[in-house]
Amino acid sequence: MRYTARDLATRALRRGPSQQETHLMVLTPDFDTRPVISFQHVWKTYPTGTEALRDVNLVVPEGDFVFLVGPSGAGKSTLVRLLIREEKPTKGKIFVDGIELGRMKRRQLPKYRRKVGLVFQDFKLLPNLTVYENVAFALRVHGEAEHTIHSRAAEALDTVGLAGKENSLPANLSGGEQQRVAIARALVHAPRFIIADEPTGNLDPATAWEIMQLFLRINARGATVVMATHNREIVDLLRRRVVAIDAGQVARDDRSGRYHDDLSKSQIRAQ
Amino acid sequence: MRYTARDLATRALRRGPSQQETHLMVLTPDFDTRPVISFQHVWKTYPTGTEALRDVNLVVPEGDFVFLVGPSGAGKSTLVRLLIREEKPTKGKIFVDGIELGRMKRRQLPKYRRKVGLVFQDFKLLPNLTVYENVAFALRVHGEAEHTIHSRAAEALDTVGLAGKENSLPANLSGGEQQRVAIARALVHAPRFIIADEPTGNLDPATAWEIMQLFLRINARGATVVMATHNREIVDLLRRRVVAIDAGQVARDDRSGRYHDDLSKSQIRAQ
Amino acid sequence: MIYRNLRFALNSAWQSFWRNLAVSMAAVLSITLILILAGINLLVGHAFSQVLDGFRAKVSEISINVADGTPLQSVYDFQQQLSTDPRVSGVRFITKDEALVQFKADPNNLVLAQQIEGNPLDAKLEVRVTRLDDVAAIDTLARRWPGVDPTNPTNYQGDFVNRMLELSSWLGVAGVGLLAILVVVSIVIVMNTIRTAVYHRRKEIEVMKLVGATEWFVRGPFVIEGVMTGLIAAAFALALLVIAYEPAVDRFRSDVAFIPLSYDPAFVASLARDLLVGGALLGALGSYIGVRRYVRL
Amino acid sequence: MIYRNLRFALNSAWQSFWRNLAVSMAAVLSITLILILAGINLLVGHAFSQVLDGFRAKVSEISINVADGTPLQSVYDFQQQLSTDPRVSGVRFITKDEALVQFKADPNNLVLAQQIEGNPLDAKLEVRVTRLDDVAAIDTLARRWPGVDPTNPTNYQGDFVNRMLELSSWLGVAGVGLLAILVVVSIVIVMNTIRTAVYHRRKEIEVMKLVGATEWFVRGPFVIEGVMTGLIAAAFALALLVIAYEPAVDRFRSDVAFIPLSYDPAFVASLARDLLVGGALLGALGSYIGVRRYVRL
Ligand SMILES: Nc1ncnc2c1ncn2[C@@H]1O[C@H](COP(=O)(O)OP(=O)(O)OP(=O)(O)O)[C@@H](O)[C@H]1O
Ligand SMILES: Nc1ncnc2c1ncn2[C@@H]1O[C@H](COP(=O)(O)OP(=O)(O)OP(=O)(O)O)[C@@H](O)[C@H]1O
Ligand SMILES: [Mg+2]
Ligand SMILES: [Mg+2]
Repeated sequence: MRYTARDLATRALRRGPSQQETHLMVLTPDFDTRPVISFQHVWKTYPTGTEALRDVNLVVPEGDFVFLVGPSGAGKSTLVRLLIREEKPTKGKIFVDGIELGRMKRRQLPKYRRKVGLVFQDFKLLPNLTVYENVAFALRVHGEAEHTIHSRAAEALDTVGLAGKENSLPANLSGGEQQRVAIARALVHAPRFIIADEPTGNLDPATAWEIMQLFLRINARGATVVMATHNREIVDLLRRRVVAIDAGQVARDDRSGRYHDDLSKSQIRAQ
Repeated sequence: MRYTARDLATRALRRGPSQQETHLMVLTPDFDTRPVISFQHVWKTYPTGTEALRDVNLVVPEGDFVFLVGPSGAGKSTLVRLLIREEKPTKGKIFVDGIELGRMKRRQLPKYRRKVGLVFQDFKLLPNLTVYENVAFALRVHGEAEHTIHSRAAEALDTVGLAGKENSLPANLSGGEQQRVAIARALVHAPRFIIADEPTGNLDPATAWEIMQLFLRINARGATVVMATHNREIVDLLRRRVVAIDAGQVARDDRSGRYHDDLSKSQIRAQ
Repeated sequence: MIYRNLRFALNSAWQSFWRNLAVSMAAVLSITLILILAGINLLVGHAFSQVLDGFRAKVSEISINVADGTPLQSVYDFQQQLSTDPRVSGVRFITKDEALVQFKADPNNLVLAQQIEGNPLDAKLEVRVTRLDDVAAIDTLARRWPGVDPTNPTNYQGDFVNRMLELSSWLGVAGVGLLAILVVVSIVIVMNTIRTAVYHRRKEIEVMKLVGATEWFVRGPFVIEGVMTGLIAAAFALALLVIAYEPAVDRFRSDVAFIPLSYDPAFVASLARDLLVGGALLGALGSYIGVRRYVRL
Repeated sequence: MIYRNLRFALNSAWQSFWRNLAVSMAAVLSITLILILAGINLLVGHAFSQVLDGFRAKVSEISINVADGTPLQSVYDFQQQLSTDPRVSGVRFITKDEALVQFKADPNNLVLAQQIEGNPLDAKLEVRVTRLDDVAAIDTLARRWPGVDPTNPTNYQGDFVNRMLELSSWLGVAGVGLLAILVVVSIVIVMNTIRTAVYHRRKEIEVMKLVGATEWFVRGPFVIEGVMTGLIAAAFALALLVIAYEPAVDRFRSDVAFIPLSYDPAFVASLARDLLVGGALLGALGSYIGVRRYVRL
């Protein structure tokens, strides 16, 4: 099922807000209908021969909130890596903000990436920098002034619940704490796009839920969010757009979806 | 609430098997009452000053299956690190199999660790070895013959669903695949203890469930399993022993527990 | 903004240096040793040129023995001819009597002097030649002069001087060759040290780029760290050389008295400049080359 | 079991070498360059000792000029005295006529030879002294002999030989010093290279230990990798030196003809042995020291 920008425009109207969603709905913005991300017949084959993505088509309008779900090894992280041009597609085109990523000059790349807030599945913190410096780094590449950096980094760390750990090195943090540093770094410069790969994998449900609130709030302020996740509870609770990837293909694209479509879900439960 | 070995002996009788648990009960062994792991007033303060564990007491009988739960940064991984003597306790004693870990000679350590199967929160795969070699490594340190190594490693990889990825390097795997390699490595030598830190954090629910079945099967064959996890669904479904850690202390120890005790659970849901 | 980036680069180079102290000290040690070798090379070169200057001055004097009975006018004419020759910087005439006095004054000749009857010694012309290469030509000129003593015409040992010239030019070439090898070795080793360090930090570099850092933003700290490493190594090397320079010269002078090696404090300043500049350049170049490959996006 | 572990260590050293090719080649290159320097040192030392042997033979000959009119019997007696002296290995008498023939045969003396009337040259005794150190004593002996020509007693240049002796002993000391520095430098550099590599693999080492590997199980592959690196480097260095040895000797001989340097194929075998053993030891020691610190449990 293809998902078009027009669908989105009428989304708020069509969906009857459930009880649980009421307080979230307040934060949900009206959608601009301009598609900011679009995948056109994208294939990705790794040098090892693995076909990670096969003919993926996907349109994400500005301000959308997309969950990428799917089994381990389906190709979710690959899709994310293409989106930030860590990898180039083997075939097909990817447009972000009207620019084709494959045609982007090497020199433009840093500028592009600064517009994006990234959370990686393996955190990718700088091991030689403290927690504070890791978060501040995302502001330094913007050339922000020292006092701006200081106040914004401190605020971001406070938001993810890491006030007091500023001077620790990543190696001296628990898994969940490292993940929260990665999230703080992605959010600190208020990016227009947030691309998060499994941001709650190492968090307990309560912390995970708090972090999700944060993503929703930033989305409400207009940022587009693409998030790969295995957290069934959160996906099922939020009822946002769900794109299911399976064996490198888009298997499902629901406007207000669940983690499993109803058929497969019952199968899993029956195991 | 303290949990004693005697409690365990009567466990199978007292618990009325729910419908969901029926097929699992078949695998549950009778418990030996000998305590194989015991923490006695254990404190751990890191050089940075963080008090990660404070006066932890814990007894695990042979063949038990223990979930360690608790918020991010509570001290679960620290407890695991003490158990494999990656760290030494600041105060208190830890006995495993009748040996006090603090008194163990440096030369005995490799032998001790070979009895244990370990899954780390950050995988800790050897980046220069292929998937197959990573799993085989756990057998090589035992000095197994090449053909034994080959057949057992292949079998373990097949079990976690990675047949076909034998010759990939860890860097070329998805997050969930890396986690499964770590699990295969921990299980391949059929260890007497399995200590797993967040083994399903990067897995989709279906794969996570399969992996859990594997742990249960090995536990049924007599291995003692200690597993730190944030996976509420699995913990609530299996109804095994749950030890909740909070701010470095044992907050709860339920014989047939859930992820949250009933009070806090309702609080979370209400958020 | 440039100022901010520079300050950040300085800060983070400094921190990285201290946080990876094991690797940093390894690099410092390697570069120190190489710079010590280079410094020794410079010092020996300097001493060699000092000594060679003295040697040239000595060997570029020849004395022409005048046959007994040569008319004095003929000797003066020849002396005149030599002193107007552009290759000659000075000529001195020593009479038979003066020569005898000189001979008797030499304690080596004590026994012989008593046996001498009359004056068997020749008068001689002592000629100072400007360029060592021209000594042979002057010698030939002297041997063609009719007034020369045929049995013992000059004290010029053509063979010996020619050999010295051959050898010293070969030693010069070999010295330059050795210096070139040393320079290549040091650059390669510094590059390797830093490339190894960078290779193992390539993940970090990758992360920086993923967060949106430009190439120079990533490179800056590495290059500055290289310069820092080079300067620290140069300082160590310099300290050791300066401490060892004077005692070594003294020792050499007392052992090999005839070579007029002298302690030259002025040279220390030029050595310091060379080593510090060399260390900084070596460090900067090494890290730039080392980091370049991984910084490409 | 030991066999299995060894095979595993070999395998994994081999794989690690190829997988970290950048780092491996960096190490190989550094060690190669150092071994080339060491090899040059050995070759030059060998050539130097060849040449020095020739030089000693030459300088340890002195000729004693016999005054005209000395009775032949006196000369024979002195010759007899010298040849029974244990310090002397041979004495030859050259008459005035023979001396004149020799003098005229030298093309340098062409012009002079025509001016000579009669025979102004001395007869001489050519003495070969066994040990260079004894030449001075023989010279003194000769100067005390009444039959010596007082104006020009011997061709012994005491100063020159003494200086040469001083200088060559100093050069010997300096050469040993340089070799020592070179050895220290190379060990430090190899250790650093490998320690840097190991430092960055300390996480890996930690993981191996967590999985239950013993210290030697972890160390083995690193030490073997070090030996491999050293051997490969030695092979490269050896190849280059062997290729360059003969042309360099030829070139030197044509430029500096008087020094009897010769190509010595037998020396190549001993060079090969030294370099290969040296490379392997260097690699093994370097990695052992490099890895030791991190392998401790
Ligand atoms: N090596 C270390 N040095 C210093 N402090 C540490 C170190 N490792 C962990 N800590 C601190 O100790 C506390 C407990 O950490 P631990 O890793 O045990 O938490 P955890 O329960 O495993 O959390 P998570 O669920 O996020 O993995 C945290 O506050 C953490 O910052
Ligand atoms: N760098 C790489 N080189 C080669 N193959 C790769 C690489 N990265 C991923 N793959 C393969 O591509 C496929 C898709 O990987 P990807 O990381 O996109 O999965 P994923 O959906 O993110 O899985 P997970 O939920 O486990 O993180 C997998 O089969 C994986 O083995
Ligand atoms: Mg992934
Ligand atoms: Mg943990």
